Amino acid sequence: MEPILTVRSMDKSFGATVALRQVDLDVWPGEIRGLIGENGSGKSTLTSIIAGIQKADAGEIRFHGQPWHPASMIDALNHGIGMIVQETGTIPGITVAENLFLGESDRFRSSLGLVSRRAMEREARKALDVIHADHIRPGTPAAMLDLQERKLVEVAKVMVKKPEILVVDETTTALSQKGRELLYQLMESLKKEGKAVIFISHDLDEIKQVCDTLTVLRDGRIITHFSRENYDDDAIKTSMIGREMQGDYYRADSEPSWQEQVLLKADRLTGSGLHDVSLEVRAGEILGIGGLSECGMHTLGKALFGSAMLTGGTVETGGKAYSDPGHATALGVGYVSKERDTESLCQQASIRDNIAIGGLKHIQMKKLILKKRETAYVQKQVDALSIKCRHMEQPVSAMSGGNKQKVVFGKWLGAGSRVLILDCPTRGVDIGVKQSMYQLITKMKNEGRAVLIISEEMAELIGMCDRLLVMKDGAVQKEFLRGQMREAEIIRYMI
Amino acid sequence: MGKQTWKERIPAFASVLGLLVLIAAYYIVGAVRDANVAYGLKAIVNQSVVVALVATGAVFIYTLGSFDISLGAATGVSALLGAMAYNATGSLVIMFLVCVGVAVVLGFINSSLASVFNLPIFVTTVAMMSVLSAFMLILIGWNGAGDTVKVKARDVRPLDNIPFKVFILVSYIALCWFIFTLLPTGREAKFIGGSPVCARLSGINEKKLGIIASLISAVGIGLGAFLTIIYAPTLTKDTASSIGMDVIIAIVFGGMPVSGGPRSRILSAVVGAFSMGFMTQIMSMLNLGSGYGQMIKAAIFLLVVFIALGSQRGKLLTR
Amino acid sequence: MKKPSLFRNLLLSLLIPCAVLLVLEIIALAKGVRLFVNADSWKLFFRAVANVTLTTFALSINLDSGRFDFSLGSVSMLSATIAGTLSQQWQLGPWLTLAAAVCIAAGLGLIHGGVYVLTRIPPIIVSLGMALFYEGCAFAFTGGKGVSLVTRTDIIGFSQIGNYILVTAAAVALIVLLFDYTRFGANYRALVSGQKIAVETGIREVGNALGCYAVSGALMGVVGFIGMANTGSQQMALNFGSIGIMFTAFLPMFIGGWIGRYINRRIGIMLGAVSMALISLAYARFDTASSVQSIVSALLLVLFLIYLNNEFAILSRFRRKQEVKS
Amino acid sequence: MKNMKRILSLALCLMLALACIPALADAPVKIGVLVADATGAEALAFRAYYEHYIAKAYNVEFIYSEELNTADGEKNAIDNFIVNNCKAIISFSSVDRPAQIEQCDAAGIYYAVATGTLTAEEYEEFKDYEYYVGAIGPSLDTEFRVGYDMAAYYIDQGMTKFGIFGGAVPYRTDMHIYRAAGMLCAMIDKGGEGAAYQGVTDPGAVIGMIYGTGSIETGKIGSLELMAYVGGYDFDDAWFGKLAQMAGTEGIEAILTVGSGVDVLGSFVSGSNVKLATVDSFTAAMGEAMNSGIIDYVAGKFATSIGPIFVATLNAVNGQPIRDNDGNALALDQGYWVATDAEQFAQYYAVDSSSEDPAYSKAILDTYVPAGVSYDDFAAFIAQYSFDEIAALKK
Repeated sequence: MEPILTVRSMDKSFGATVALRQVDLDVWPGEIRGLIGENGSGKSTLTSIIAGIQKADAGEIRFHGQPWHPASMIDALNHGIGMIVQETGTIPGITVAENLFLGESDRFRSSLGLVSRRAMEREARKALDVIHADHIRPGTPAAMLDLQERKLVEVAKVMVKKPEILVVDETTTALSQKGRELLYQLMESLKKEGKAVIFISHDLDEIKQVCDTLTVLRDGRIITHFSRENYDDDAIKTSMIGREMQGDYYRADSEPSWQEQVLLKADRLTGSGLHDVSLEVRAGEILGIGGLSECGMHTLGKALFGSAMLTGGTVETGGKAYSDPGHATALGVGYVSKERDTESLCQQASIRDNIAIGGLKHIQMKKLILKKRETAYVQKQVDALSIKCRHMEQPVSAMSGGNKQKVVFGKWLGAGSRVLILDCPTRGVDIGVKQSMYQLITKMKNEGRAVLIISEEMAELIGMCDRLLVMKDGAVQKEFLRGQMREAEIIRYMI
Repeated sequence: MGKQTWKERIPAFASVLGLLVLIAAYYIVGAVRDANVAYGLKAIVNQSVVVALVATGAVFIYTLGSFDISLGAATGVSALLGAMAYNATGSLVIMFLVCVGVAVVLGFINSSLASVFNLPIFVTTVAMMSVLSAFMLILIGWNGAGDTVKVKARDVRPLDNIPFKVFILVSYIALCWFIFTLLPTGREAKFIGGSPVCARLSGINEKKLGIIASLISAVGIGLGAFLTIIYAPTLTKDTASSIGMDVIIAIVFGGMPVSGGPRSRILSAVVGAFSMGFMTQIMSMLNLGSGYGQMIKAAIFLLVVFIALGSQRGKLLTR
Repeated sequence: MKKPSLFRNLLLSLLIPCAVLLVLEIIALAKGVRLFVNADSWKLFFRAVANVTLTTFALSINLDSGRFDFSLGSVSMLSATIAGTLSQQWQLGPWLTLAAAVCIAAGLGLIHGGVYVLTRIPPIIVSLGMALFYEGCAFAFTGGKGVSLVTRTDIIGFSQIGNYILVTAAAVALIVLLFDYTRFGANYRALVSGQKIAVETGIREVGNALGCYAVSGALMGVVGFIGMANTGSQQMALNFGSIGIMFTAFLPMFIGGWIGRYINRRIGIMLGAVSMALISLAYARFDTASSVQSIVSALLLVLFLIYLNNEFAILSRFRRKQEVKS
Repeated sequence: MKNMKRILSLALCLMLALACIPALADAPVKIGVLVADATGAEALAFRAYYEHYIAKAYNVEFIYSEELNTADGEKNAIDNFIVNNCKAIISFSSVDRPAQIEQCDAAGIYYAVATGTLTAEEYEEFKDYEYYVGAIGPSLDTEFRVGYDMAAYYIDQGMTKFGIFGGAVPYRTDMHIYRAAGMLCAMIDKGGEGAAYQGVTDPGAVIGMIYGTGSIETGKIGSLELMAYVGGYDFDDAWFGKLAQMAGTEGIEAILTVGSGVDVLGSFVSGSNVKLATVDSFTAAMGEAMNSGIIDYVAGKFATSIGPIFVATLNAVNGQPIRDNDGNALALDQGYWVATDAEQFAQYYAVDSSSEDPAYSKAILDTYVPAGVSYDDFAAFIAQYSFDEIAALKK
């Protein structure tokens, strides 16, 4: 048997950063190949080159034995390799049908040379039916779909071309259980047809469940391969981070604990999809919020920081109510957004600026911000969180996801926030950094801060929280205490 | 931890280098064309000081990522009212206060309108510009002395000297630099310009900053208006009308991104204003005629921006 | 989701122009003036519709993609200047002159776009530079004299209601077709709201941007020609004297955006332009002083924007009041 | 590094380009020219005469300012001229003449006014300034007269229904207000019993009224009627609409414009019976408009009318200033040429636009260049400004 795809000696760098070096890879018919590695290890770069989004600097790709030089993503897709990208791959301002046939409107030209929308929507219907997404209408603007529906549109867009190789890059984080099942089914059927899937995920459990073989990348190199028979968590993690993991992954203790003092109190929050949500977080407590991605928990996070449009309810910390982020910040509440790149960081700004902005009050001496004090302040956070950088003037845009998240943590920890609202704090963060984040969150608990974790990862919630609130349709369904959390039961309240 | 290499710092100084090149060119052209170079330096200070003042203040507005096109008209209205106040009272102090006061009131109206009603500042200022230009015409009508509003030249002449102007400019720049660098205001403004959402979620009050920026910029406008009267005490409906565009050009020339954000710098304004001053002198020494002169000016402008942009070019087209 | 009826959409689309007409007619009645009194009024109205519609298209094509364009006025001026000069030299008729102006303007737009994609300077800055450059070109080209075609009865004769309607209709039709029913348009709309994704998918952004600048230029060529044919002359402007025309396009653009919820956005822009043309006509008929005009126009712009940006709050307050009443 | 290279190469290019500008062996006398208008037909005709005739005939170089409309602009421009070592400045810009004179006097360069004149008080203040050469051009009285004559021309033909285009009247520009006032006063004088403009008949009062409102009211003036008025230079749809409306006013017979009549109204009167009169200059385009009957009456400053002020300035630079008999600066009035038919226009145009032998040719001007030219001779020369008188001089 011949591999469908072979990659030989591929190199790629972005400026001074080497993303891939001398990568070799074979993809065989009928296999689901997992790619795993820390952020910046080169997974996305490798697959995006295969899928025609970027060009390699050196090396060779052969597809079915022929040299493979796709001109673009659409070109690659038309010739048999399709990719579902990590970020949102739909364009909000155009319809579902137009998204499905992006760059291919020529196909629907009528005799007059004009693009026929009707023909396009008819085709789109068919494409959506292929993946059983019956509820999505081709004429709807993509902006009106939710995250999951949009992902499904992307899936349809790729699947309608019947690709020989399907690349799935971190797609499942945006999907609910039902959406995931659908995707897995599609992957299985491709496998049965003798086609191949390249699957990228941070979720080790998921990747183990889905993939037949696993390829580990680190620092732009292929480190090793695992086949299903010899999957071993520790071995995989060790090869990913290049050293053995020290200490606990999640919290070590298994009993719930907190102090008396209530640090965050929300009373009957209503509006923007929330219905009568009340909660309390005490000092030294880690409160988890779980649910499906559209259950309202992300809105709740914003609402607790005073930045959601509410029609009713109050939020207070230390007995003082607040309703805007400025006030919240002043009262010692910090918020880490799920949308890290756009909402928690200013991309063009330096590490220094991003960390210092939260703590200007602390840096000021007689109202003045002196560079020396600022440097010391930032340096303290950089050291405490071991943020990897050449110098603090580096813009954060060039950093990896995990490092970026550390900068965000640094901003709030430096500011001395007593209450931290963390929305998907480990989203897109690799295992090594994840572990240090969990250790950090545990440390915050021990320091007597109130931590609220909103997460779509069940394992993380179970592993970290003292108490877990499960949400559905904008309301709290059920409360679990540490030690009583059972995944199956939790999921029952979610759906 | 490492330090920034000098290479990484170059883009920040490209505009200063540009100014140095222009200065060199000025001396060379001056020598070839047998010009009075020393007098020219004085002229450049005189001609650039108002733009430098207004532009320095405007850096705050630009840093926020917004854009004010009514700066010129605001300067004009402030100057007209200042001059009328002087004619009514005979007091330079009152003229000064009216200039700054009117500018501050206008800035406050502009920014609070924008913040109360969530308007995009640019469009608000487009409307403001046409209202203010119309208002200037009305003021001249009220003044009832032909097509101008005049202050007696000899009354203001004692102040029309370079040391006084440089003193005002340097003090204002120092004030702005102080606010921009040593107070949280500047940091917060840069953050808003870089990412408004992140700024809001970091607890920064965008509306408050918008008003503060407008007020700081208004002080620059008021000072600019005051110096305009001092320099040329006969005001017309067109007084200061070119300042709005000059300020944009100066700020860009000075190496600041028009979209504001973290790479904003206070000194951009003054560097840009003086670059323009030198360029104007060079053009006038070359005596090229209006059309060709303007074409070359445009070409140099684009060239300088192109160079200052350095290597910050991505795969996507800039927006 | 229920599909809103076509009738309701049409009604809402016509709401603004009709309301404007109604208000103006009431003022006219109070003043004892008639809005449409003779052929001149109709001519003014349709010329304004043509000018504003085309200018607003030209502005919004690039502005929707985040590309500010200060050079619109200079493109219209320079293209009219060159076309007018050619017309004098070769005695071109009005339609040929118009064609020349359109081609030249498209070329100027293309050059502008070319400078932008080559240098990657932010578009607003490029447009400032190009505005200065084109003003300088026009001045140098005619030695500052501009163009006088006042004796060319054929060119002046272009200023007919029929021609204005023809030009406007043709432009609206072409723009709707181009942006809603061609590959160029599909790619354009994709780039507007999803630049990165579209480029990664393989849509050629550079070509599309150049196309936008060329189309925007071509439209300004028409505007330039209409202006020149109207007065029989093309005046020169220096030092950004030409940028004013851009500001006239903001209000119709916002109105067009609002109407665009109910009907094709580009037809919305035309209806916005109709509203503006009515207002221009009213200024002329009521003999409004130009300073009053500027102030009223600015107020209208601000008021409409206040409504747009606070629509949700305003509407919900309004609804609440109704609930209280009932 | 790349940036450095770019900047250095830019600098080198600039320097090379500059080195290519030839340094002239016999350096000409540099004269700065302040202009308030860079694009008007009249301004361009003036500029062509200086740059294409005078600069060649005499060893001088003219440096033009940009279009000026503010006092600080004027001041900047004069500074630039001083930097350029100009020996004299001829001014067509009038925002703040006293300031211009003071500035030039302080810098020790000669200053002359080429259009318009100083007010009486201003003249008193500056007449003995060493570096103030003087002014030769139409006084405001002459401007008033131009408007008056224009209106009278049509009233005398029996026309009774008029429109006025007021140009810069809303901006309160003196020249245009005086011309417009002249038109109104002609109507008052010839409007028969009880003719008055807004209840006043005295020219001073009419002028004051226009200054007050920045506009002109329509209505009956005795037996005559001012049916329509438009002012300003808005160049927007409404403004063009107002102009078209004026041209289309039922029964209107003639439209009198204080300036740029053909540019703003030509197309609207084209093909109608409405007569159009303007104050402008003698250009080819205007000639065509005259031929085709679009324009009917042109009062114009002839392009070479600025020859004498050049001579006076040159003499001052050469150390032989022409001062009046009391040693004061010049203040001489100069009028317009008026063409009322195509033939006359063609005649004027031929002489005025010639770059070989213009109206004020070197031969004529040279008479007044040598040392010891008497003030009286020079004044007499200026007074003979009409077309026929100059033609006689040429012979």
